[in-house]
Amino acid sequence: MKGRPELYTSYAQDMAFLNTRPKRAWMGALVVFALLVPFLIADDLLQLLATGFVAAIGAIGLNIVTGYAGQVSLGHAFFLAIGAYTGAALSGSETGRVIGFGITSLPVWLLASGLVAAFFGVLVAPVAVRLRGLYLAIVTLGLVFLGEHVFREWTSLTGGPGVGRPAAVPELFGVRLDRDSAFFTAAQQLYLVMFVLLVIFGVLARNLVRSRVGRAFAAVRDRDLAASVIGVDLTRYKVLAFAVSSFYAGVAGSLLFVVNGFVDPGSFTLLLSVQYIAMVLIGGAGTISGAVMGALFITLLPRITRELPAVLPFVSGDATGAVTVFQVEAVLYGVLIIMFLIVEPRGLFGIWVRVRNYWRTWPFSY
Amino acid sequence: MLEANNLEVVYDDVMQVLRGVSLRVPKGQVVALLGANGAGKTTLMRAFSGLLGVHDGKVTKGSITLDGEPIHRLSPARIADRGVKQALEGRRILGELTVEENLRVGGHARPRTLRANLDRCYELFPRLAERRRQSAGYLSGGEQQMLSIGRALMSDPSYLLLDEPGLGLAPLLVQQIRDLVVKINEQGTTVLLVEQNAGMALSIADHGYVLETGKVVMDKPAAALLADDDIREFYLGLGTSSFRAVKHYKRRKRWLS
Amino acid sequence: MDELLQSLVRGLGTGSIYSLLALGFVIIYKSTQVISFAQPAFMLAGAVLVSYLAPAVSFFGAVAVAAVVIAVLALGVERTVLRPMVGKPVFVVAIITIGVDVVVRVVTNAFIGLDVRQVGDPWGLTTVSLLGAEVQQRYLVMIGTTAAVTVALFLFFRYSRIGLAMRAVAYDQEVALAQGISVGSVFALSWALAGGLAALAGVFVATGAGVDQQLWIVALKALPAIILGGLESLGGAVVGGLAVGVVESLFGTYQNDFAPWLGPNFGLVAPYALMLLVLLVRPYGLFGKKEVERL
Amino acid sequence: MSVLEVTGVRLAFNGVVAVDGVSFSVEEGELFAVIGPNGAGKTSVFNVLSGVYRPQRGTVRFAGEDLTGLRPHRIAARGMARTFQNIELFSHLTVVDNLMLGRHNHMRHGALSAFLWLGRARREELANRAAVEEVIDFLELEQWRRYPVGLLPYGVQKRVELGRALAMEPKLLLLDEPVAGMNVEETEDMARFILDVREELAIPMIMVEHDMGLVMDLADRVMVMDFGRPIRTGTPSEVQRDPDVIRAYLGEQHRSVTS
Amino acid sequence: APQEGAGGIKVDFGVTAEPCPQPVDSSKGCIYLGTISDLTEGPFKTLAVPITDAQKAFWKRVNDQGGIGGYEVDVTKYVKDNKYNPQIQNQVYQEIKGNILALTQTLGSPTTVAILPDLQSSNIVSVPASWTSLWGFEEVILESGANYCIESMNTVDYAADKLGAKSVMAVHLAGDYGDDAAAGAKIAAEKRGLSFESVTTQTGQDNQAGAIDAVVSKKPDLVVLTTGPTDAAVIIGQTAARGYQGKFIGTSPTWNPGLLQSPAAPAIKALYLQSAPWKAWNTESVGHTAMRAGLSGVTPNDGYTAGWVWAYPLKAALRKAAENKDLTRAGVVAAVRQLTSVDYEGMLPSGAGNFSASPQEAAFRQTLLYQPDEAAPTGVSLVEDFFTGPTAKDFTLDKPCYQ
Ligand SMILES: Nc1ncnc2c1ncn2[C@@H]1O[C@H](COP(=O)(O)OP(=O)(O)OP(=O)(O)O)[C@@H](O)[C@H]1O
Ligand SMILES: Nc1ncnc2c1ncn2[C@@H]1O[C@H](COP(=O)(O)OP(=O)(O)OP(=O)(O)O)[C@@H](O)[C@H]1O
Ligand SMILES: CC(C)C[C@H](N)C(=O)O
Ligand SMILES: [Mg+2]
Ligand SMILES: [Mg+2]
Repeated sequence: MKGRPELYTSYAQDMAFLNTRPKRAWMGALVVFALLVPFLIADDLLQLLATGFVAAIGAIGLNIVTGYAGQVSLGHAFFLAIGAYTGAALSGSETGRVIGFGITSLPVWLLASGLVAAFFGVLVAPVAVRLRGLYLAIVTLGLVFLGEHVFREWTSLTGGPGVGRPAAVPELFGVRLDRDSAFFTAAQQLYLVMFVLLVIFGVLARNLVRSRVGRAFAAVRDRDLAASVIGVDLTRYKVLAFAVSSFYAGVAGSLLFVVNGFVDPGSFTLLLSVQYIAMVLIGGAGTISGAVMGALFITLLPRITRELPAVLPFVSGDATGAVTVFQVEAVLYGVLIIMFLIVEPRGLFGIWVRVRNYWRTWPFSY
Repeated sequence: MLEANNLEVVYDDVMQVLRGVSLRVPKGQVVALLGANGAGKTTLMRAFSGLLGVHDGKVTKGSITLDGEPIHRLSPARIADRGVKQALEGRRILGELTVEENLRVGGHARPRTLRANLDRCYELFPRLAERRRQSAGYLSGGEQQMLSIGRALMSDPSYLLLDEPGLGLAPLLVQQIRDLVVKINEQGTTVLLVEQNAGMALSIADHGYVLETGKVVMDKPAAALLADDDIREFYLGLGTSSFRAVKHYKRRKRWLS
Repeated sequence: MDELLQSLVRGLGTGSIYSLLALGFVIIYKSTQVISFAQPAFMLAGAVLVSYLAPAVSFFGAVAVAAVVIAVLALGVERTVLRPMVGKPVFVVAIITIGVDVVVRVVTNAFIGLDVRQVGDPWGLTTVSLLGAEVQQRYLVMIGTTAAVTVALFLFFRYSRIGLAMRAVAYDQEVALAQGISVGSVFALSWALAGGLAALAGVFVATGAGVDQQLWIVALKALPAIILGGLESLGGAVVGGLAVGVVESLFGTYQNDFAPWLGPNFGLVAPYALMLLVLLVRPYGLFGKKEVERL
Repeated sequence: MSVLEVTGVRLAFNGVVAVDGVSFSVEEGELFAVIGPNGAGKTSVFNVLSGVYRPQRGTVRFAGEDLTGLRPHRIAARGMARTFQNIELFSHLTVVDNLMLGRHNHMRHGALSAFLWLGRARREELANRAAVEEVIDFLELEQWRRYPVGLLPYGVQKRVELGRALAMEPKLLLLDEPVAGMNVEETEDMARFILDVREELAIPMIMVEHDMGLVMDLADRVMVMDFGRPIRTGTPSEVQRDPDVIRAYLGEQHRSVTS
Repeated sequence: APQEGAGGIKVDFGVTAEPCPQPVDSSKGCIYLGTISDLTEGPFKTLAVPITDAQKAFWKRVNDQGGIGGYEVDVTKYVKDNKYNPQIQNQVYQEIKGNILALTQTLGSPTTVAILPDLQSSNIVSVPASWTSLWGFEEVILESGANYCIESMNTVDYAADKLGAKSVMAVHLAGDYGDDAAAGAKIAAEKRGLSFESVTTQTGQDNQAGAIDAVVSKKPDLVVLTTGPTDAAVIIGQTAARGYQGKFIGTSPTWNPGLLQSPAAPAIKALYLQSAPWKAWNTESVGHTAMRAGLSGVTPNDGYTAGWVWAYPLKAALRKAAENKDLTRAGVVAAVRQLTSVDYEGMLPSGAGNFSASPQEAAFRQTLLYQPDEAAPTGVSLVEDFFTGPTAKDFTLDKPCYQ
């Protein structure tokens, strides 16, 4: 097939995961690059990236229910919390103050966290499927507030607010990933593991959304009445979307604090939910790679804004002047999000599409 | 007189849709605008009513004038104030509002004559009067179309741009719309009419334009167009006697070219 | 009985603050279908502004000026960052309002300084006797003000074309434009109104103890309120706000005796529980209309 | 045996009677048309058939089974497909995906096997993709395959909608104003496709349409409705001459144009 | 790997031969200390900013006085905002970790706990801005003054002895700050045979209904308050308005001079006392005088006092390490262990700052009480000088109180 690389000879080829040669090449290059990164940059950045990868898993989950199935959920923080505490309680050790079961094997608690969260997702879904748009959004937000209350009070699970408990203990094949080993630093290990997990969960999600199930989600999102008339069971798919999304949230939640080693029940607030929504929107709703980009962007943004004032001549590095560098950072965070969405409401993915289209039609504009 | 002069319109900064269109809608006339799907008829109407912006469209060249004054830089609200009013394609009724509220929205620019206009509307479409308190979203397709036309009339426009008013209407009603256009035209409203039912449109128009891929390809008095062979075949469908007789090869023709 | 009455009045008092906030949310929602998360920042800014102005121009003068200034600020925000987003997906716009909130709040915080600031209201914590119960004056003022604002808004929307225009804009901006409605003015008006209401609410919150950085959190109480009431209903916003206030207050007074097992301070999340229950029965809130849908 | 038997259906929305006393049946291979003034209740009949509305009275029997009150997706699963008066495509999805959605009920795999894209999921996706390509071929949609349908011209969208219904391999096809808003050429195309469906696939159809030329030309039988009630059912030529039908629906001029 | 620095002192991280960014004597090297504080949006900003300012002045004075073992100290280059959020704390900590020798401030307990394992394994000595009883048990932590737990014991003892209190209620925020104080109050109440109740509350002016109702309905003689200042003002003002006449004694974070202008001021003046770990701004002592000189022009605030006092032990540890010729991180930890007392220049009594003994022996157990006073610069004047109540005196501190 030389010279005509994009001539498909079977539907299998056409429907393959990476169906064009440039896609395969880019993806391959990206993976190789990502695997090299831990040997090139400092540990604190690696930790941040590892957190970003985990956030990306969570964002993919939110994107499934919100971006694909169109059910806007502000309840993600709640499901993240369930995952975080399932993982922490299963793998942690009993200390008299908090419960723990000492099952430290990562795959075990990871899966369990996902499943428990998915269970709660299915539990709330019947209420959720009756609602639309902002009603749904704010009701799921109610979940976050009620959850906060429970996590505040259930101190034997969470350690209580302001005290917290150790996060899940990551052990894989007998190796504690959060401790430096003979070959790698803890940050490198965590980075690699989170990256591999992201690839796995990303591919799984990608498979899901290009299947019958994913199309049904999209149909429910675009026009649910019409979807039901062509044979899509609305309730079933809405519930399923919640379940899958909360499974991802559970998985992400259990991993999210591993890098820090510490979970505070005060972490699971409206703000956290909003950050995930922002990841999905900034990345571009309804795309897996968008969710990943959005998650990395939001995770790295504070770091970027912390570096930025250094290049702005008018702010001193002083912590306590009239205008402090920290105020500038905080304002920049807001301003960057605003500017970004004004310039490209379709998100990072939209920028990518624009760039691609530009090169495709280059040098002809109209 | 409403005029487009050598008008070019581009969407999204890249898609050029109108390529130098000039068109005149003299005061007091009915002008018909024909053209295949995607020719740019709606785009031209949007240019007149100032609604291009909503669709990321821009006038890149040429101008639109109302009685000689350029208006293509004005906001839609200002243009509407001057009496140019577009009845949007595809009904676009406000489904959550009641029928009457929809009509009142249509009369936004003419609060003083609201009552009288409402009455006139209900008189034209008794069906709407029956449904006045109902959410407009529940109306049948044709009822929504009536509402859309009624809403456009609510502001006593001096230039009315009707985009496919006959879509989805029963034959009897299409006749009524036709009569309606004639009547409001007689009452002094100038009409620019886009209609797939070319026979209907030309039968009441003074003048007709044919638009193809963004260019005016024909521009004649309506009667002359009605007599034109090409128009008869491609726009009036008078070539074929029965759909059953349409041959497969004819179906295929487009993809072969 | 006294206890119940006092608890109710307190609930209605704080509830009326929530109502003012909820009205702001609903007004913006009605015209743009966006929940503006910038409301908390405007509320804080309003209170801070009054704390600066009150010594100079008296409390009432300060409130008037602050409401106007915040309205103008909100209008400015609408012009600069929201206007380019007309017609863009509402959730994207909502996230933008979060960005606005961050910026306005950080800047406002810088003006709070190290000391808790005071708004200098004339009521303090003085109480009056009402039906035999001791009730704080300021709660009565809040209830009265909210009632007046509600009536004014109601009349405005009822008798001006703007109310209907707002709904038209919210539903379909292109259609509204085609009817000669100036979408920009409608947006500007709704943001300005909402900003002014937020400022007023902020001042009321601050009459208790003063203005600190955390004052904005109160604004979140408006969320269950608007859902309870139904997103598009002004009346619903008021009722929802009052309901949230009363529920909180009653739980504060009685929960320890009747339902300690719910955990301390359950009253603070009780509005959310109430909201869930209401929506189970009425998916569009108490006064919301069912979404129109047909094939 | 009739494919579809509707008896005594009544549907009202708090006070507004949309459909009342509607009975009819559709035979194997028949093209049955429903016409009537705007708001007569034609679309409402379709909505009752496909389960969007539940009638207050009357029954719908489809292939010998009572469907009354079943939820839409269940009815779809039994082989009833339809198109919509106002295009109801999933506008962000491509033509292929829209058609694949039509095949939703021909696949069984769930989320778990979809995640892995192995075994059943993969097999089903491939097999159904092949089926979809046949529809694409049938309706000559090749060149639009990968476009999000929202970007396609109106006439093509109508065709995609027909395609989605055909992809369901229905036992009965409901067409709600298939040529509304189309120009002469597109109308001819659509007419041809409808005839092909009938001739090559032998699917019985019910069609609602205001284009009398099309209806009178294609339909085997026509039911005329007014104010929710059937006023006349018969062959096109019978119906066309009926004075009630002319008064309520066709108008005087019509006769002169079509006959 | 450790290197040989100026004057034969061993150094590793955060110590450079190059001078500090704003050196007093540019021939000296520089010791970098990190600050992680709540500087913009978090709930403790109004304390955090003066603390940070005071420490800047404190170390400036140290440099003016000749620095430490041939080095000067910089606390301005590595300052980070944690927004009182443990996750952000960890991120910014990781950012500056490689460049600092120790942390002169890490504000808040949950935030500090979030990085504690790393502090331990990296030997980074840290000064927390908070007073929980956990700190006594941590080697790398340099705490000052009585912790919340002990302070509340003293508060209860005082109320029992001087005010005749028979019933005590702890109204507190959830978390170690409030929980620690509540635990101490409970221990004291039990010991003294007083009835005790604990009520948790949350920050937010409209979130105090539960606490207010609890106080009004139970009418305890003493309320031990551990909240933020506006919360405290709401609780005191509203309970008083509803007829409550008992006493409130709040920890230092419950106070802000601005409350004296608030509507609750009359109630606060009548019902409120502040417990404090050390003496207020306007006290006459060497340390206080130096502090006021170093911070001329600021609006007095006891946040400054706290920041200044907290810095002494770290200065002592660095001095000791420099004497030991080992300014490596491990060297500083070792030096901490050798500190039997710290010279607080009169801001805390002698004997304070013992880091070489067990928590039980080393814990500082004295508290002061202040009352609102419009005439005083920070709005409070002394009512009870350093004292240790009987409960605190006998208490065995063998684990953090709140655990
Ligand atoms: N918002 C838009 N962005 C980009 N392209 C557009 C937009 N709106 C229309 N177009 C393109 O412009 C061309 C002309 O469209 P227009 O709607 O004006 O045609 P029309 O003659 O009204 O067609 P129809 O008969 O289908 O209504 C079409 O090719 C269409 O795809
Ligand atoms: N969900 C609903 N709620 C209230 N009224 C409705 C609803 N659906 C339909 N109607 C009413 O029922 C009547 C019949 O509507 P239907 O859509 O069936 O008409 P139709 O015959 O399809 O007309 P058209 O040819 O204009 O599409 C209309 O008057 C409409 O207003
Ligand atoms: C700054 C301090 C008042 C912080 C609070 N004590 C805490 O432990 O978190
Ligand atoms: Mg058009
Ligand atoms: Mg219909």
